[in-house]
Amino acid sequence: MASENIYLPYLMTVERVLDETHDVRTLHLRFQDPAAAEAFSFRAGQFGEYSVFGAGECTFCIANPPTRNGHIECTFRKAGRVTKALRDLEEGDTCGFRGPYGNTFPIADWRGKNLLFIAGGIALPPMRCLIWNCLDLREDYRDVTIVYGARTVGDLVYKQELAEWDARPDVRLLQTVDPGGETPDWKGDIGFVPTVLEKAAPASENTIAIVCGPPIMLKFTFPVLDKLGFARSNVYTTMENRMKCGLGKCGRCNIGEIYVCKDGPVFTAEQVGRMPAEY
Amino acid sequence: MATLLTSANLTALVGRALSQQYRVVGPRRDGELTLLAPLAAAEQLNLGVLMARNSIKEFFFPRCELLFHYTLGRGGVALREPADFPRTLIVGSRACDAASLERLDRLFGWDYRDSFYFKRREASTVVTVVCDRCDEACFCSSVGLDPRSAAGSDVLLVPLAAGGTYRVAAVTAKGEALLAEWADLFTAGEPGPERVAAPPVRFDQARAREFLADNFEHPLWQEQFRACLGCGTCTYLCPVCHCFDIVDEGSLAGGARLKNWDSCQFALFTRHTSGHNPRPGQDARWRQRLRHKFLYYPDRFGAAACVGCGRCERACPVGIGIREPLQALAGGAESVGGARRD
Amino acid sequence: MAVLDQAAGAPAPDAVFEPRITAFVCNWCTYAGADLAGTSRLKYPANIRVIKLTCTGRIAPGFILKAFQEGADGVLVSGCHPGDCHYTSGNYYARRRWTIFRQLLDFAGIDSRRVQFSWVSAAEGRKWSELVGRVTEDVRALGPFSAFHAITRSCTGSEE
Amino acid sequence: MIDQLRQRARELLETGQAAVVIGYGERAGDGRPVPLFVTQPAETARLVFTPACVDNLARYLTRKDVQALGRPALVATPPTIKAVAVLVQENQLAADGLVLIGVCCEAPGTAGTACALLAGATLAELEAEVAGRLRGQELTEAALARVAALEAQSADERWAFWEAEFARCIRCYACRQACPLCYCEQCIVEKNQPQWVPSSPHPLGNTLFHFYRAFHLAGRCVLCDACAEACPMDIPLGLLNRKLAREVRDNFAYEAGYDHTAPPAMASYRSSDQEAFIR
Repeated sequence: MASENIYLPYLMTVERVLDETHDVRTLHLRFQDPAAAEAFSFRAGQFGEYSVFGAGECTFCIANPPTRNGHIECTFRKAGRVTKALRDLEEGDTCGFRGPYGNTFPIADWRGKNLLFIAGGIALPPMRCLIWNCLDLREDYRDVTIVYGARTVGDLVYKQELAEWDARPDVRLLQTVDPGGETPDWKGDIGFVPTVLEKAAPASENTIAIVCGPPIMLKFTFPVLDKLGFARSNVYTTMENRMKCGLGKCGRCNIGEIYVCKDGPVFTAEQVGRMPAEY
Repeated sequence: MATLLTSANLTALVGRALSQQYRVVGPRRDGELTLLAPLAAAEQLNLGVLMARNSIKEFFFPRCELLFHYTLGRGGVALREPADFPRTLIVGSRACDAASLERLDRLFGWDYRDSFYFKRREASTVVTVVCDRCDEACFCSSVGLDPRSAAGSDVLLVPLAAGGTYRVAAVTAKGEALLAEWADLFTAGEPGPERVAAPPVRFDQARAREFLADNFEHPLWQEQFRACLGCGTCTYLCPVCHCFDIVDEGSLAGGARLKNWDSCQFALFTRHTSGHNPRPGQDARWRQRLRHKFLYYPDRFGAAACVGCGRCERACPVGIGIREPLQALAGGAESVGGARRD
Repeated sequence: MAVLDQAAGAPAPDAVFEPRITAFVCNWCTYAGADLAGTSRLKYPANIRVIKLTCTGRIAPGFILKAFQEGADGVLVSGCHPGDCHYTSGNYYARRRWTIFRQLLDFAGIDSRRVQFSWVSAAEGRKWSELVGRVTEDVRALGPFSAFHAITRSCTGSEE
Repeated sequence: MIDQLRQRARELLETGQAAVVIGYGERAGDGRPVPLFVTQPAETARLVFTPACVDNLARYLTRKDVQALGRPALVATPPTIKAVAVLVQENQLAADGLVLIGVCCEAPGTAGTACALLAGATLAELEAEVAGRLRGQELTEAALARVAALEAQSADERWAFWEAEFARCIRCYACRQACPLCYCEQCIVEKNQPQWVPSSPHPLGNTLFHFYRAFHLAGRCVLCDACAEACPMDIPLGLLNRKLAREVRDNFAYEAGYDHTAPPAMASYRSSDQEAFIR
């Protein structure tokens, strides 16, 4: 950015609007300034501040992989004032984007290993960036397993991509919905993510697990991974505390001495275990 | 020989600065209340009050700062950035106030640089008047400072026992430039004895730190802070508290994005949209406030996020500050070396 | 509130001052009265933008403040005569609220003529048209509500 | 007097009539009166009551963390009793859900004046006692002198006066937090869909906030001045409160805090209410 104003967003054009579920939507955003698009790069795990002028900013991970750069995708659930305004955007409208911020998944270090992705509900979007990133570099990794759960079948996001991953011989996809959330023709599992994970019992040998979900899911999933023999240093997650600046200034996302926006959002379960219980 | 400045010449200096289009900020009395505020006339400078209610941070990190304007039109969105960072002379800050700037520099400057803060820093000259007295709430000496600490100041004015005159010490190049600009107001002379306050040490910072580090869970968090009302007075008057919110205001046609003070003492500060709140009660919020100031901030930025000005304690509606809780949690200075109270 | 956004467009500097007035009216009496004024071809100034609510009991004082914030120079609030409320007593509660709220505004230095209250029944098309005329003239005489608009603009800098 | 107070508190805790006594204690070091929560009979010796004890402790009765301590006994000054009456009247408390230890002193805030326990035990009895002491004394000509002086000015002068006063507001919400009657789970200033009150401490946000605050207390304010005492910027909130209290009294013959069984002024009406201002 030419300006030294670190709070000044890039102007983005909404290029495409995709409904994932009744309340989850994906936006494809293109940089209005070609030079900015050219200069922009990011890595899996990073996040940004998305804004609707007049409504404010909110924080999400970048949902598309860096291997498919040049634009930004974000997937969000309509929950508050800004996400409602984002949802009201139509193709051709302008919004703002600041980023990329935060640290990244160390995917280069994972070469030659098995990857186990575990996500719940609206937490698949931050994982999707990473999954595609790794699938686009498929030969670098060995077995790829994805465990994804949502409250109901209707709440599963990226249905088309789930089908795509399901169809791939080099990906094992386990889908589950909470009890009561199934439909008559539901083919996947029924049960909470930690339960399904424990039942599937993926091998921990030479495997990196990446877990993404609400705080409560993390609290139940880590012990299952312990039981399966994963070292906590081989388990990664991305934290989501309330954030405003994304720049390590506003003091909101802190967990103990950690700035989630600067030191994270990517942490190992080992690091999370050392944090005070304030997430 | 030393450089001296009489009170009358200090007033004259303020008058000249005003006439040269400086924004001059100093303690200004309005009834019972003394605030650091822009002065309209040199006579408004009032150095008779120990400590203004508000802190100096307001002139570097305003309570409501414009980040940019936006206008929505047919051609899309246009952004316009503010350009007004007035040349400012601050007269009558205290050593604690000035030290807070040096602390804030670290936060606003690490990694990403907050240009708003630093443009205001660059445009400002800070003339600190060393305290000749202190009160019950003062505790700068407990956090490694004292009334003569020069950090953050450009010029120090040290009151002389004889009264009516200050010994002048330029701390920075900016300070020297100020002395040179109005050289005729300063005189050379024998300073004589100085009159500088010596606030007692009220708690042991190292022990406070140790308590905070060791006692994330402790019944005292609830007991000590149950009376806390959950307002933002302490954080907003604190010269080092720096948390903020970013909000948009305006209509479909245009508006602004603003950076506003926010407070870790507010329930909403950390609450997720889902309703989950990582710090659900005032006990957790106070623990964060104290650990942030005396543990996290020193670890990351090398100094406590507290300068001992005592504003929190003077203004708290229910009499909570920093000094008393730390004495209660970690033992006061009088009990340093004695048995721990926990 | 699209209507308010419309009303918020700033006037050209040299134009004759045309006050912008927001009216909050109840559905059952005053709105019907205003409708009658229309179908009866009664003329009244076009300065008014009508916002219809179920009952005067629903008209929170915040609506009035919001109207000023969005650029209104005056506000008119109107509903059913006492005893005629479609919901029996909504207008009685509203009346107490208005009694105090207008005192608050007055004490804060807002001229009482900027916020006016009335009862207009479904049969009083003529009263409505005359009322709008009088309120418009009152507010025209007061001039633009610069004091309030100034504090609104000073915040977002939306002076253009 | 203080012995009687401590004795009473001790009995209440020992007999289990109260689980916590909310009263006044002294801050270590300088003896400033501060709120004190006593749960152990032995700790009742820390209770004090002096003319300097003016905080309205009814503030704590609606706080969930305080309610979690169990049935409270409240050291209640006359304004505190009035606040309890309004809380009961508004169904925020049950009259038999707490014990009141009525206290008063001849001249609150004036050191050295005599303090005493009030005789009444029930809310109704204490209300009557408080009415005997305060009713007719709060909105006297002398108490309203500053209100009257402002009213005598022009509208423009009044606007300028409040503009200057509100300009100092830093939106710390000490006024709201200290008020025994500001118990809303979510304050209107924290609602953002729509944003009725800008959260920013700028002229518009401050003006609207103070309008809302004052109006929400119309017919409810017990004139304890907790808000004004709490304000670090010395904004004369008592002026707004007194002005509206006088209007409520003059228009509806109602004064808040003297009868917890009466219908609240702003939630009731008389068909005969005057309406000279309605066209």
